[in-house]
Amino acid sequence: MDKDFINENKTIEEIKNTFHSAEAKLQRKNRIIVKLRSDLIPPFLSYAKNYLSFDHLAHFSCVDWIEDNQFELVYILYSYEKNIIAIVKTRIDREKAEFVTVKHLWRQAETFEREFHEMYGINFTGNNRLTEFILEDWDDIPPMRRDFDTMQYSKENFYTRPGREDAQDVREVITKKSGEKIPDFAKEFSVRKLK
Amino acid sequence: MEINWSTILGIIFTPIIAFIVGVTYGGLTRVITARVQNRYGPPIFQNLLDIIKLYSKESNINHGVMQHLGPVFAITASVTTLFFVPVIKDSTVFTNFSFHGDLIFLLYIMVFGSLGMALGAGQTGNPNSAIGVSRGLSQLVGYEVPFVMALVAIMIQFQTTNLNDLLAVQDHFTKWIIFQSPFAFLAAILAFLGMMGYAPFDVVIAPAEIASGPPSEFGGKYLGLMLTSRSIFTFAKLVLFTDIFLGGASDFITLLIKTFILYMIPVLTGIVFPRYRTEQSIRFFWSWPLFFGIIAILVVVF
Amino acid sequence: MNSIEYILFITFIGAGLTFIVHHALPKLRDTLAILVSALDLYFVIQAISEKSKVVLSIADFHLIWKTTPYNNLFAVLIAVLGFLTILYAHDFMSSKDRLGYFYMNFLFALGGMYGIVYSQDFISLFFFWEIMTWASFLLVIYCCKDAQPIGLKYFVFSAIGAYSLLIAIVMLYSLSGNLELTNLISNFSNFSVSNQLIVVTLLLLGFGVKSAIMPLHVWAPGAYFISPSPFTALFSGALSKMGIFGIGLVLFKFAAQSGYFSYVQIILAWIGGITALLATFYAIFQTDAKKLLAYSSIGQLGYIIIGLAIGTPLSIASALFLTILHAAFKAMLFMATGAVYFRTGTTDMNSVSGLIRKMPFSFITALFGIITVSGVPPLGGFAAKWMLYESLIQSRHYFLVIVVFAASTAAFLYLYRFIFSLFLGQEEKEWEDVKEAPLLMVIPMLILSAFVLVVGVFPGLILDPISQSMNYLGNFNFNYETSVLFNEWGNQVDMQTVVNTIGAVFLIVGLIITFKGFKKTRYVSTKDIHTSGEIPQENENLTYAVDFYKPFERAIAPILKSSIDKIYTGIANNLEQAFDYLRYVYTGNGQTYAMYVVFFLSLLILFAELIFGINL
Amino acid sequence: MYNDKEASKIVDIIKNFARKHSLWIVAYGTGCGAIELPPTMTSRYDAERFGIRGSATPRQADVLLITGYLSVKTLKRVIRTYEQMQEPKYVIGFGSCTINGGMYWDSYNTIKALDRYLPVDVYINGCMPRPEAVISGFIKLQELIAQGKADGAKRYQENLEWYRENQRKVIKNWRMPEYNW
Repeated sequence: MDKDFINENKTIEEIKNTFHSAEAKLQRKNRIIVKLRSDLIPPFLSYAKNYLSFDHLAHFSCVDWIEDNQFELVYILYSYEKNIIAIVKTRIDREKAEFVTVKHLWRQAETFEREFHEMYGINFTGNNRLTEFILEDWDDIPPMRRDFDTMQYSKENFYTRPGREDAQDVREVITKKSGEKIPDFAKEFSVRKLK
Repeated sequence: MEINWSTILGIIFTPIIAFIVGVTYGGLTRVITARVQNRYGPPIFQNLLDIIKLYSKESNINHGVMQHLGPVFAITASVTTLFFVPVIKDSTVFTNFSFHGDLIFLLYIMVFGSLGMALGAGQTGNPNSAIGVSRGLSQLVGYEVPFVMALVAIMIQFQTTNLNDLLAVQDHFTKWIIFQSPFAFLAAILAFLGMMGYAPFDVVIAPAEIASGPPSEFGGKYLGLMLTSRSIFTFAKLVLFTDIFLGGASDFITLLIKTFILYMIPVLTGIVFPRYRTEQSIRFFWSWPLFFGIIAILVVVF
Repeated sequence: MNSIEYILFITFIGAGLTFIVHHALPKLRDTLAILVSALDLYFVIQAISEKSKVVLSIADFHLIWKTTPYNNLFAVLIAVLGFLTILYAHDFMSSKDRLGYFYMNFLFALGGMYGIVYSQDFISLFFFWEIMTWASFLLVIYCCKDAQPIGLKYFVFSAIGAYSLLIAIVMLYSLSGNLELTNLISNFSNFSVSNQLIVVTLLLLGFGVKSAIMPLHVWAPGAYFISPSPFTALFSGALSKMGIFGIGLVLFKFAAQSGYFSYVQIILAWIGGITALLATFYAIFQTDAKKLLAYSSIGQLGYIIIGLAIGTPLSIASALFLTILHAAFKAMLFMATGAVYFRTGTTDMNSVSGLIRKMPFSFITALFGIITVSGVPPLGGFAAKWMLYESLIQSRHYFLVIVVFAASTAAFLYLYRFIFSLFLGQEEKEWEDVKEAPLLMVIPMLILSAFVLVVGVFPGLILDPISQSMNYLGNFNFNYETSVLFNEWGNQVDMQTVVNTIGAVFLIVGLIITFKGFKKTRYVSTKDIHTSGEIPQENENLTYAVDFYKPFERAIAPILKSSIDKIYTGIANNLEQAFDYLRYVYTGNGQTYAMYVVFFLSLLILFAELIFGINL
Repeated sequence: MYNDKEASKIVDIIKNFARKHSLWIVAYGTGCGAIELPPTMTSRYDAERFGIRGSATPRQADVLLITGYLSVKTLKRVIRTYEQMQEPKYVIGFGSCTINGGMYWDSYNTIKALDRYLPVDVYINGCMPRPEAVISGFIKLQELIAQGKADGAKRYQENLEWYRENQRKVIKNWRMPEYNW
């Protein structure tokens, strides 16, 4: 197996040699996962770009781990030279959501960071463009945080036309008509059950 | 003062006839376009309904005096053009003032409307209008040159600048100027494509790109007046071309047939062609039409 | 004393007095200048009926000033325009300093022009020519330090013109021993053909510089741009017409006698045509309103030169008609631009917009001006353009008429840009407090607007003096009525019918559209426009002004690849290398241009002396 | 002879006939309904038969099509577009999203009932309505116009305060020009 992933393993090896605290592992062909402490992210990304030839920030996303009281930032890098995708993950404090910008490495990071600022309320120091982006005049808590109750917000702010109180599950209606059975795993997600 | 009834009749009826014919031709264009695209298409009087609807709009806005007067300038130019073109050959009623003006006057009065319209569009302050005007005026320079070349060739050939004299020359269909001076006709008809503003030369009003360009801030009665003017102007231009190249018409049926055939040239071209960019259309007008124009003049000289 | 003496006396004394009273009595200074120009106007009109003549004998020379129909035409033009521009200058210049200097030079320029048009001998003509040139040069450099290189350019080209005039005059004197115009004209046919050609070429060169025909136009855009607006109006309206005055005189009094006249005509006509076309193209891409008008001015003078060069009665009539009209409409446009400058402090078309509601009278003036320039029917420009086209077609200048037509169609572009950028478009917050120009500035503009309107309906009013002066120039007769124009084939345009039709339709439709749904028609601001639902903020400027004719520029890019200015600079740079030692003599920025003078002079002397053996 | 009242009635009939048969739409392409319009306009369904035509700007248009869910941000622009149109003007709401929120019924940023914010003349249900449904909606609108019942603009004017209140409740930072007919 090792034979097949020479490049990947070599990269992992290099990362581990340079950043001892990094948890780097192979996920599958052409894909490695690196987990890092948040304070090591800027040097690591710089290192990945300049020495490991990860030239491209393919994606940048954020996950709200409300259970751990943390945000997870996921940088997805791609190396054209090695044909490897590196998924770099780090976690930051959810209460004091602040991180440093990486826009000096990849210009597109600026836009992602704007979005996270708006949707999660993360403040990226060094990014001076953290202004209103997609939402207009938003004054509630950032809507993509999991503690934001979108249903309740919608009920409070937007007029709901009467007639949908029963909130019928489409699947139920269809199965009732056609005589099909709902699989067990699907029942779990039914609206009625939530109630 | 002696009242000249035939003049008064002409003044009253010429614009009305022009409007009806122009509107019907406009509707016909839409039907033909629809048929070419394998559609059923709107009724033939659809444009008339559109115009009535626009006039019956209850509220209207303008951005100032020039926008208010812009469509008025346009219709003034159309109607004046019409009055100085002999609609029916040798008719006392429908010759109107054509003895009091000539081709060069017509060239200028035809621009009068565009200029007035451009001023109106300019005052709206809409950037799309200004872009449309910029394109329209640039294109105007493009197609006026071959058109003038064709006219100069004809004027020199027949030693006259008056349309009635040109009509008098073409007393038999073999003497129509389209046969006597075909290159002038070619140059003029290609310029005519640009003049009518159908595709491929419709970059001025490109609806999806610059929101219909100059008229983008016009609505209600102003737009209705513009469409009225456009209908009359279409007819006036068709009659002008018929008079110059196709020997005019001595009755209405002939006039309708000739103008319809002429009208189909830009319409059918417009259906099948996509749109030129401004500089491309200018370059087009300065290539083949200009070449035909030069040949037309050279033929006259030698 | 007769009227001409009064005119010259009053103007020059007045010029001196304004300078003297400048510090002591500033109020009196302006009044004095206006009074002088008004008296000039009175005496110019007086001189027409008086048929006055002045002869001064100094040594052997007779200095003669006399009225002829041709002179009167230009004199009235200068007087009217001089009066209106000085009236306009009263408020326009009120905040400037060194006004004594300004008015003195202004009046000197006026006096110079009166001298030029009335003089019947070459000595006084040259004398006044130099006064006019110097006065105008001093006004070009009036404004600021930036004017220095432009002034130098103007000076050098004026010097080239003046030297060619001088050499021509010297040649004429050596050939005939006389400098009176009437004598010279009658003697001219006795000269050898080559002498005739040299004299005519030199004279045309000398006068051509002032009228800025194409290879000699380099000074004009800058000089028109930098000089103060009231003077620019006079500069472009009257001063440049002195060149036309001279060219008309040279062509029909001298050149017409030579055997090569038809070649001179064709060359000059084509130079005029190319001037018109290229100047129009340059005007389209200017970003400053005054520069745009400057190029437009060059182009219009191109038409005039074509008209003169073609030499058929109709074409000369059109040229003289356009001369008068150009004085009116270019003064109107420069005055309107000046009014904008007076209120906003800039003439940059990219930064000013939407002044129509704030400066309605200036807008009307500008509108009348552009309609006249474009030659669209109801106003005066149409008659001029119509006569020019008809005469070109009838004299079988097929391709020239196309060039002229292309130029005048392309003129729509810059005219629209001019009025759109300054007066139409978005109303900006920056120019919210702009007011209409003062009354004394508005009055001259409206007088001229009324003039072009009247001339549009009744071109015959102007054609009367024109046909008289054409009879003076030669035996030119053409057919016209007060409001009807005829071409040589007998076709006509009846301006009365045209104006009636346009007016009637305009009024009827205008009234209908105004009163139909009058209550529910409302005015909205220029911020309330369709922008896909987006609401433009107060400080956002949505005017489409920068690179207004980019598509057109792309289309004609091959034509505009090299500008003439670049060619001159290229020559200058090459010369610089060749005559490197001259750098020790001439230091400073203007050295390269100054070099032309020397080069040009030596060339002329060599040319005349070596090849044709004329002893200078 | 007709008296004045009858004459004006005839004029009204002519006007309504013209309005009915000439509906220029400004399609505000929100949501997925915009994609139903090309087939509606082109060869297959050919809405031009009924005089329905696209227009480039709201100034020229008669009908405002809301083709799907409206986020609050878009709603502001839609209101602006509607107010820029010239009377008489009509609004057609497309699909269940405009009626009751549709599948976005619990979204934090989309409105759920269009008629609270703009006077809707005709709703077309479906998710999304097919071109046949769209055309039937237009025909319904034509019927209303012919009967003189399509008075959305008038309703908007009369109940402007109510509409404004609803709009202001949703649009937090209200920076709209006045609508003062």
